[in-house]
Amino acid sequence: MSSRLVNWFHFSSPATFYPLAGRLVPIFAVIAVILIAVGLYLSFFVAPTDYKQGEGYRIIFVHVPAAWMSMFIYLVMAFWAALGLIFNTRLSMMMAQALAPTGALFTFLALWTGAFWGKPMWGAWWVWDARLTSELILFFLYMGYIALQGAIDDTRRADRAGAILLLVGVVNIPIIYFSVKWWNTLHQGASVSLRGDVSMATTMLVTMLIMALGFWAYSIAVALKRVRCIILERERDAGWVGKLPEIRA
Amino acid sequence: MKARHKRLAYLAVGLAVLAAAAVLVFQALGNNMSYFFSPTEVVEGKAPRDHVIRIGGLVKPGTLQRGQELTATFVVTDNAHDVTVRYTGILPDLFAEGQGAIAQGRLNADGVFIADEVLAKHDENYMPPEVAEALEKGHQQGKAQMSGDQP
Amino acid sequence: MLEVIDLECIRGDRRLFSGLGFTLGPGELLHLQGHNGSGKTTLMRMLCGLIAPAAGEVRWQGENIRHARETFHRDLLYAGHKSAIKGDLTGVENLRIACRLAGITVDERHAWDALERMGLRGHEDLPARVLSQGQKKRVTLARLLLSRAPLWVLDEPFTALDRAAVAFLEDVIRRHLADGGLVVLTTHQAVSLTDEAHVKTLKLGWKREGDV
Amino acid sequence: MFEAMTVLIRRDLLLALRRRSDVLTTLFFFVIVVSLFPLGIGPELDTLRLIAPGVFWVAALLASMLALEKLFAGDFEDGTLEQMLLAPEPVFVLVLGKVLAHWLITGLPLVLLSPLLGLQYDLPGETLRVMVLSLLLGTPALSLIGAIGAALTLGLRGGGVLISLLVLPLYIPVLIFGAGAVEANASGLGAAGHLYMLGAILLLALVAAPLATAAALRISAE
Repeated sequence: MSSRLVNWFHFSSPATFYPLAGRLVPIFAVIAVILIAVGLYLSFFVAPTDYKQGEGYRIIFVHVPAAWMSMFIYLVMAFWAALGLIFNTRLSMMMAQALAPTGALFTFLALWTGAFWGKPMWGAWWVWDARLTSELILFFLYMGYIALQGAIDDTRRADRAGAILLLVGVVNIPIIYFSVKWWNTLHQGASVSLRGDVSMATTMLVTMLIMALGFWAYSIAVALKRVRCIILERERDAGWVGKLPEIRA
Repeated sequence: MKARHKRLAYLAVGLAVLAAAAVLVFQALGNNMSYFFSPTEVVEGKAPRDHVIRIGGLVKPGTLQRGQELTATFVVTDNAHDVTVRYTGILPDLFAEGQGAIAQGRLNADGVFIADEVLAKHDENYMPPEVAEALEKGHQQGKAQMSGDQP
Repeated sequence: MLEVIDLECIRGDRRLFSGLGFTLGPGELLHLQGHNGSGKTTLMRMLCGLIAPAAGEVRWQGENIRHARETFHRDLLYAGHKSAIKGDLTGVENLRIACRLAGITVDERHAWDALERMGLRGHEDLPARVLSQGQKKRVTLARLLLSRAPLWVLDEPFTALDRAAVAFLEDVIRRHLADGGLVVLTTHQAVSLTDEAHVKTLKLGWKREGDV
Repeated sequence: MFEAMTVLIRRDLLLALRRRSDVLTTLFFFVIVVSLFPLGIGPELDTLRLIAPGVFWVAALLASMLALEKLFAGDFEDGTLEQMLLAPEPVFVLVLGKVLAHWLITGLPLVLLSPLLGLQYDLPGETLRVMVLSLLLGTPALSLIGAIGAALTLGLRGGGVLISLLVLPLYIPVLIFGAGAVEANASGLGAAGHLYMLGAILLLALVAAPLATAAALRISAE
């Protein structure tokens, strides 16, 4: 992450960032494909059966990384938005915009896989539990951001209005989380376990981490690809765009 | 400089209001705000009688009795007090004696909890069966541990 | 003293102007010229701080208006295209509220007086929605009579006014300039005011802008 | 210091007085929504008592949102908003005035009317008191949070629908603690915790929401 940040600070001008992003996209795409392929292989064929949940638990190898990404991407978007508002950098606003669909996708994936897991494990497709409810609200927040961006024609206004919404949302997420937690919860407090020590077998943990890294690479590749499109669309009148080989061809 | 004083005044007022909000949150934390109760709280009569509540704890080993037509009776414990739960329906896969469970329903006049829904508590402990067996053996001495883990 | 340094404006995909600069001192009037869509209104809103410039800065009394917003706005009166008049309120109410919002308290008698001088005698107490376009404009411009702000930014102040009102308004502006005030205005009408000696002209949208 | 703010409050109240239909629309919306539920669910009092907290709070939430669209729209169209942004006062102070006036016009009447409607749901007196208190703390927070959405969508096509999409997820904590307070009282659990949380949310919104709204207004008016 840190090296990416440094790069983006350095290449904060769209004209220099565009070709750089172009070089990075295939690299991250290949990493994503390899990691996700390995991760899926591990999760379906290598990881041992859980002693309690049997085979059904394997969905967590998609579910948990997706849930991580859904929250993390929102934070990253809010970070870009704050950066854009403070330093008035166009590129960071574009990054926030480029990440939104991926974040929404992962949120949806987390909710969907969660439902499939919840039915056999908990005994219900959906419970109005803190995690689930706040994840659902997170999905609404993503949708709100995307809709607001779509409704505003002027890109500058769209960027800044979206940024404010993201920041308001990021303040609200902990509040939302704690409020739903108090309100109704499946997992609160007095849950008791006979075993307090070991948490997860190494193979399972490694598999999950590989999947998470794969999702990371996928998110970066897709976001960079999308930001390239956004740059082209917004800078279509700038001189350097006209000189690009793919535009001239 | 007047403008700066004014800005400082606004800042002070804002911070004071935020501090007041924090105080209120701490006040709120001192109150029970959820309908989730432990068996101890139920036995002590802290749970409302005529309201849907949730109770959670461990399913006491050896207490699960399956009656007719999917009716199951079991005891939920927090190792201090016990509450008997009656439930009619299909228990989830993860439901087992010695495991955490959460039941939603009402207390009847005899202090038996009539559940509308039973959910198995899952935790973040995933492991292959062999490891689990080994662990179970290690715990045969019956040193039950309580830990507030989050999924 | 109003200083504009190297101002650039981009609206949507279009660069309306760039490298624009001028200074305006006490007693001076800047006449903004340009065809429709050349960015006159945008420039005025930028001078007021309603629009952030893409590059460059606007300075009032030597300070960037972004940093000394409240002091600058105390010294500024802006009359834009929109009248800022509520149809459900009377002329007097509208005028008094507008002044209070701008930081001046005006008692009822002065408000009546100002409206009367703007030629609205007998209409002060009517809901503004029944007034004609020109009468509404007069209510808006009555603020000029009560304002203590040195810098006036007036976007098309003469439209919809009849000849007598135009002459009166020109007089008000002249007096403001004589008192050491500054005025930035646009107009499509030929008025004698803009031909006088102390008037600077800025043409937008012509081949080279920024030469005052 | 709060001169410009009080001017705005008084002006908005005066405008509401001259155009009462806007105020009444919101109020009637609330009354109708609350009264529709018994018709849809049936007159069984046990059920009605059970759903009352949720119904009242959801209705209050929708009514508050219905009124939001007009919060800044009038000032935006006639140019008053420009003058507000050019006032020699911090914009968030003016925003606070606007929101306060908006709550007095659309929120307070609804709070005052709620105990009367609560009788339809056979709520006991003590619960009615808690409901009024929860609405009194919660509806200003709704107005404050909603103002951000109203400012962001100012002048956009389909602004009304967009406001709901932006604002409703942010309303959820208020809904949870508001309805929770009433329900907790009805079930004998004690509403204090929920009311404290509502108070905390209101205070937080009081500080943060005007700042965000002011920033959003600047962007929308550009």
